[in-house]
Amino acid sequence: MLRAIGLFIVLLVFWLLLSGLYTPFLIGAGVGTALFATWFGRRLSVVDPEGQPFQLGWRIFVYWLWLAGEVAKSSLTVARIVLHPKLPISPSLVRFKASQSTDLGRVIHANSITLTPGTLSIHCNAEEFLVHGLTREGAEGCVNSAMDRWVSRCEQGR
Amino acid sequence: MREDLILRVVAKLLIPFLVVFALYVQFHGDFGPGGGFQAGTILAAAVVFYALIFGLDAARRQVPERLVEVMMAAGVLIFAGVGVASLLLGGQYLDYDLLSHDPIHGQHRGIFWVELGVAVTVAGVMLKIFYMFADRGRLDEE
Amino acid sequence: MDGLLNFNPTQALWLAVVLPALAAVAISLLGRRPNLREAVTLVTAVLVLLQVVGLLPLVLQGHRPTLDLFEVLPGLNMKFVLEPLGMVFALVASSLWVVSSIYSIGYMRGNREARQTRFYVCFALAIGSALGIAFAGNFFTLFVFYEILTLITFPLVTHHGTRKAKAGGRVYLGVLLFSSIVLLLPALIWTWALAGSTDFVVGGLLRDKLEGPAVLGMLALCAFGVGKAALMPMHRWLPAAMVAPTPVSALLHAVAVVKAGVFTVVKLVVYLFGFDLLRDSSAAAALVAAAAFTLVAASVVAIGADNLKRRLAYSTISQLAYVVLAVALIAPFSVIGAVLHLVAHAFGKITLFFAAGAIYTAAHKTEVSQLDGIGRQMPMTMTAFAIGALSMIGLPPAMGLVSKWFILQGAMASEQWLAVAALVISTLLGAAYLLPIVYRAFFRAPVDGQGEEAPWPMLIAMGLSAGATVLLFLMPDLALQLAKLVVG
Amino acid sequence: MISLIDTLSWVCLAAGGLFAAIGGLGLLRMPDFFTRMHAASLIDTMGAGLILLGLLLQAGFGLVAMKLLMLAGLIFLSSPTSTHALAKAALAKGIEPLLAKREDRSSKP
Amino acid sequence: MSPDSLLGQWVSHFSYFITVFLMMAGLYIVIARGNLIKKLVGLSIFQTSVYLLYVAPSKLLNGTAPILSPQYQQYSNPLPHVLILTAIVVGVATLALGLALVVRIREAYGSIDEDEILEAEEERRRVSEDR
Amino acid sequence: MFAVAAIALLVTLSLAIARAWLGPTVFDRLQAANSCGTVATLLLAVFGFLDGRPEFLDLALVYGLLNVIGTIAVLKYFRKADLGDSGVTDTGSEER
Amino acid sequence: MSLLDKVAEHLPILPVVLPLLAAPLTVLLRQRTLAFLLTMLVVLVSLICSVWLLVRVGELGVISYAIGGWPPPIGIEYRADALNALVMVLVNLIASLVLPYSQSSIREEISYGQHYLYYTMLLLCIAGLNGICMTGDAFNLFVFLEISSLSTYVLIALGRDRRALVAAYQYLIMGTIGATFIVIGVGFLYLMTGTLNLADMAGRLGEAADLRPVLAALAFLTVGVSLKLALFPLHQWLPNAYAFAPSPVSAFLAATATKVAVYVLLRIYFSVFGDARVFEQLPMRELMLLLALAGMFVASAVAIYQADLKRLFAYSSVAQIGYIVLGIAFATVNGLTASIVHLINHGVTKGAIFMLLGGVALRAGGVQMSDLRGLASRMPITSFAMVLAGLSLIGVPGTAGFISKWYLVLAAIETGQWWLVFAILLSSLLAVIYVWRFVEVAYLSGPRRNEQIRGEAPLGYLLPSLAMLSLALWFGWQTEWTVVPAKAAAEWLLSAGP
Ligand code: NA
Ligand code: NA
Repeated sequence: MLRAIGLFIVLLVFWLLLSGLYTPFLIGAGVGTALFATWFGRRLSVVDPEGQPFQLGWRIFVYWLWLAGEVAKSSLTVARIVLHPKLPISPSLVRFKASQSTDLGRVIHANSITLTPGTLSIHCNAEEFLVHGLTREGAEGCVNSAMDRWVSRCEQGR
Repeated sequence: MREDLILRVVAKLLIPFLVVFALYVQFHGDFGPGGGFQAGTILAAAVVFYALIFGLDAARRQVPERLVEVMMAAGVLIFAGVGVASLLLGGQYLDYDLLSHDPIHGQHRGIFWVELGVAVTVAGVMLKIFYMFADRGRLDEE
Repeated sequence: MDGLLNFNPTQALWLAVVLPALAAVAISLLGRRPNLREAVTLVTAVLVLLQVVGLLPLVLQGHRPTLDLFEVLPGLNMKFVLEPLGMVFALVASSLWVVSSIYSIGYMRGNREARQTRFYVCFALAIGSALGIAFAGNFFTLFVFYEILTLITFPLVTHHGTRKAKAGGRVYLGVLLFSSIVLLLPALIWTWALAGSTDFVVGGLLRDKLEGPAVLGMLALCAFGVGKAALMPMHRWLPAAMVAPTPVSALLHAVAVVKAGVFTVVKLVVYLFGFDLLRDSSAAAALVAAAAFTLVAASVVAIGADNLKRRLAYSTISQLAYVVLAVALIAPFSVIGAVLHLVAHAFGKITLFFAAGAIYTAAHKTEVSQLDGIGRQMPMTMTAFAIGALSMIGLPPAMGLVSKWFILQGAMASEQWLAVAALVISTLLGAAYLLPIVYRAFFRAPVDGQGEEAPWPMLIAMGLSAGATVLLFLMPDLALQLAKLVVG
Repeated sequence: MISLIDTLSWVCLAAGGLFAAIGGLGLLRMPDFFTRMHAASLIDTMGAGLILLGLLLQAGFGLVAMKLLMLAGLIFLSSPTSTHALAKAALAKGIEPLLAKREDRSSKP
Repeated sequence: MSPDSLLGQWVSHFSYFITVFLMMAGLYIVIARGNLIKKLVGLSIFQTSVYLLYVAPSKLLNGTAPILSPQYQQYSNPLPHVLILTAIVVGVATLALGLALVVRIREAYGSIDEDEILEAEEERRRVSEDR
Repeated sequence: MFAVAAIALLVTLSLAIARAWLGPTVFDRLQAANSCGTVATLLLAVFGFLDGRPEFLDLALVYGLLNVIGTIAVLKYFRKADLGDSGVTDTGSEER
Repeated sequence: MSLLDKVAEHLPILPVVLPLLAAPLTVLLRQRTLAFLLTMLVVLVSLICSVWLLVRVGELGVISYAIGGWPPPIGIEYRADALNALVMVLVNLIASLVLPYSQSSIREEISYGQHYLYYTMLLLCIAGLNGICMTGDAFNLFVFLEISSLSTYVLIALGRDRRALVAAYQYLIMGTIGATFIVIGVGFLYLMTGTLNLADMAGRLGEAADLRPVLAALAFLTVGVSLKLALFPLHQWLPNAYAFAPSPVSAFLAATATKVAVYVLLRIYFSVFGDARVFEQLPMRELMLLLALAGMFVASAVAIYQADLKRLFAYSSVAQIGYIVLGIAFATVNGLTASIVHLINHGVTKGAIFMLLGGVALRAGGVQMSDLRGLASRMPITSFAMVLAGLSLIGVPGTAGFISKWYLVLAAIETGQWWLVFAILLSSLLAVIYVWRFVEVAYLSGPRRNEQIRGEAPLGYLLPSLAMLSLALWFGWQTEWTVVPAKAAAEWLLSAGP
């Protein structure tokens, strides 16, 4: 229930940000909408810790900043490769076991890998991650990475 | 695809926002035409997204096909009904001015209902088409 | 005779056309009861004849009973007007319907033909539309009934349903529809465009509305457009239609179809163009030439034909050309001759076809070369045949002489020597293709034993038509009177 | 001050466009499906990110900025998701990734 | 003329070329491809090109639908939005219907290739004639 | 300056279309289409600024949302010829 | 103001709105009889409205109706004139005859669960067609065109034969290309004139200095509309669509869909661009003449060789469209009268033919020529009715087809084009041939009783078909309802240009 209320509030804020018009009618509509969306979400059973990861805490925002830096760095690398006349790639696959304990954590981890140019996650589950890298270095860099640690820390809400 | 965790988590995350976004477009559409269509599409997309990830049967349970059909029909009825209402009030077809004492307000009200009708219909039609497809594919497999 | 059934003249006009249609309905309903069905046919035929005859005095007195039915487009209406020429054709058609009904009963039963009900229905409708043509008060009405006649006779032509019958039917329909749709219809529409109406007018509807080569164009459209008049090259349908049962051939050749054709030509020349218009242009001469060519060419072909019906068919083509030629001469005498020849040919040719059918029914012979001595087996039939043949050639004591005499008079009067020559030559040719048959029949020894005469209804019919041919030779007054009225 | 923000924004826009174009080029140049996905990544991340940042700077603080942020959030959430789905599907359908041999030490710049 | 508007013009021309290119490409796919779905894709491209024609900033359509602008009290010309949106609706509906048909065709024929379908019909016709 | 970004995006779009054209596999095309979607989303945003019509952002959002759902739908269709599958048997490798 | 006066004011909109409103209701009702009754009611009311409207247009001239009370050219305007009111009467008339026929025929041809869908789509189609007629807005016209087209695709796909699916698909592709061309054309016009209101557009086009975009618009619109009206050689979608659709759908489409497209062409040519521009500055007349003649001859010739009667008559439709377009190419009062009259006459004739064929298909299990030997003895009424309808197709006097041909030939004679007179009439002889193929099969083949054919079609089939047929015959005699309004429409068109 608490989660539903949280969702409701988030959605209402979302509405208000979108709307920008604060007439009584539209605010009322916003409340109605948020209520409806929450109800609908519950009906579809998407209101749970996976869908509304409030447990992650503030650290996730810091992680995003860090991730942005990582993305920028690897973007430059990939751009250089694309522009290099010889196309110096060494595509590789690596398998490893990530340290996250929840599906949500694994998802954040996998998506972060994919978001970073030069690497992409193909499979991810409790047992194993399968990652494709544009270069061998990039791919191997995913094993026991700083990213892995970051996500695990966020996951535990620390 | 339910046990593809990435898709599952992303879907759970996105769906409520999709619904709000749909209704945002709907409610802000009366400052300009067209909101209803987008709203309907997005609303339908939310359900389609759900069905893609959690399966057609689950989607059908929560949003039954009969409801979808009623939505299609009801939307058109709302849309055309507004026009008829203006006819009954003695104006031209879709003459919103007559829907309220204040013409501007009347127009707002008229457009609002028309857009609502559009949204409901569009959502219904999109879902109907989706169900039809998904169903066909299923028959195909057997 | 006036008011025989206590109808006023316009109602009588209407009735004469509608009665056959009603009869057709009755016949189709009585399909399971042959006797009643045929009784209806006969009774209707007689009633229609009486209706028509009842109108005769009026026409002779100068009345022109008129019946305006309805308007399809402005100036384009369905309209009946009874004038002398139409009267002649109506009399011929309705009287021959009686005769040929009697004959048909004998023939159809004698040959155990299938689909007899359909036959009688179509037959009745054909007569109805022939009367419609006769009474047509304008080009449009004429055209409508002309087309109906084409369509309604199609099932008759293809009666047997064999491959050959279907092929014949295709040619029949092909030529007649081609000519009427591609040529006659434009003439009709053109007329309407020019005159704003299609009414037949004494002196010619188009008198002041056409000139120069357009007259020739319109005349060509009309003369060749009336495919039923069988002016070469529109004659192909006639021999093709020989696949039909003999009463049908009789109907086609004598009663309705070809008569409708030449009647139409005469009517168009008289009431659409008018003598003045044609006389002022060279168009008529061209038509004379075309008719003369058909006249001679068809006779030549007839000589070479061994199949009796085929020979008669070409004879018909030739005889029709007489009528067209006669009217194209535009001399008063020749036009009278044309009207008379219409009658003469009707009675003469129907007699010939009746005889041919009788021979087929009794002896199952179809070729001229098989007819040696048949006159001894079937004396009555062949006598009738001989009378018909004399009329065709133009020898006494048959009406053909009268009509040909008038035509020749007209040709000489207008100094159209080409026409005179054609008439003379074709008369000789006519003798050449008809007389040998009579000779064979009576003066050669029969090939195979003896046969017997045709069924009595056929004999009665033949007797009536042959008798009429002779009678009309002896007393041509009535026909002549009507013909003179046409010329005015 | 305004011109600084403008300059920054223009730099972002230009750089974003450049990254996007490089990504597009990579889409063409890369030898197989999986390597092409990495190139596409450039469009979705740096391309989209910088362009949206550039627009954000133009928009100033306000609702338009919020929307740009939402757009960015959407792209950053959806793009890895669909990339992942595509890659997984391709592998499942038997598209073999082109892999560098162990010995092949590509010349690193 | 400022460089931005010059560039803007260039962009508008460029998008015009893209429009024509898409149009041609779409039509080509519709005509040349045997795969029924590909044809539909081509058709959609063809239609989309038309939306581009309408939205291309060549001042073909001006005026704005003020979704976000509270300053509008009276309505500006709402035409462009309506037109494109309507065309999109129509396009989507067409595509959806087309795909639905393709799905059913696949059920009926076991193929979505035009040539194979024609062949199947030809085959059936032959069989029925032999009978 | 928006125009520069717009041009760059249009160039990207052309390149992506070229890839979609070249294929060779359906996944290449899908990838290209997905990139086209992203570029189109960005284009909408940029055009909005270029033309002074920031409400294009709403369109961009819609487009972006539909892009991802569309990609997943098409993918699912190609993999299973069935959009309605609940995914219980979806282990990936056994289908062909 | 009495109630009737009030209704009279809204006549232009009612035949569009009522079916549009009823379509969703049929979905909600779902039950087939209720859906039928609702549809029937709506169609009858629409018919009454459209006839009434036609009468009012005759009295008052062009009637303008502003949607939403916004005056044109800002708002969407509906405009009733002598031409479109007439076409709308045709649409609703045909619909009101096809509907009772549907009630019995879809029971045989469409699976039970889809019956309501049939009525929904039919209503949408009617709404679309009526909308095309009434709207005075170019883009609105496109929308209605697509509403009717999309519902048509569904209706065709409801056919039982799997080939119906392919036919619907092909039609969808071709139709959408056509529609897109139309949108492009409209876009050009909008670019040129800044308005979408057709009447307004006409006025502003008159002032247009640059001709090239105008001509481009004209070209796109011509191609687009020609696709929709199946002008040879853009007709490929038509034969299969007509052949494999359920019979009431074939009948309805054959009688209305292409006809309404013809109306659109007339509208674009004469009241938007103006005949002077279309026919004097461009070789449009020659082009249309050529295509019309090619259609008349080639399609008729192809029809002759069809083994399937529905396909035969579908090709015949392509040929008949040739006549209609030929009339347009004359661009004279009589030529246009011919087109408009033929639009009506051919509509009812083909409608009757396809309705009758539905009965034949039901009883004989198909309409393959080879299966129909001796049809006349088993289905005498149907066969005879087919013959009569065939005669109308040929243009025999006493049938509707005769009147159309009359005016067409008249137009040719008037303009002194005798070769065209003969061409028109020769091509109608080709119609004789294909009609006669039916006659020979039905009447002249197989004397034995054909046990494959299970007797006369049920009354539910027969009566509406005969009603339609009697219209085709009635219009051959009574031209007050066809020629008079058609002529008025033709005169209006020629005077309506900019
Ligand atoms: Na990546
Ligand atoms: Na992406």
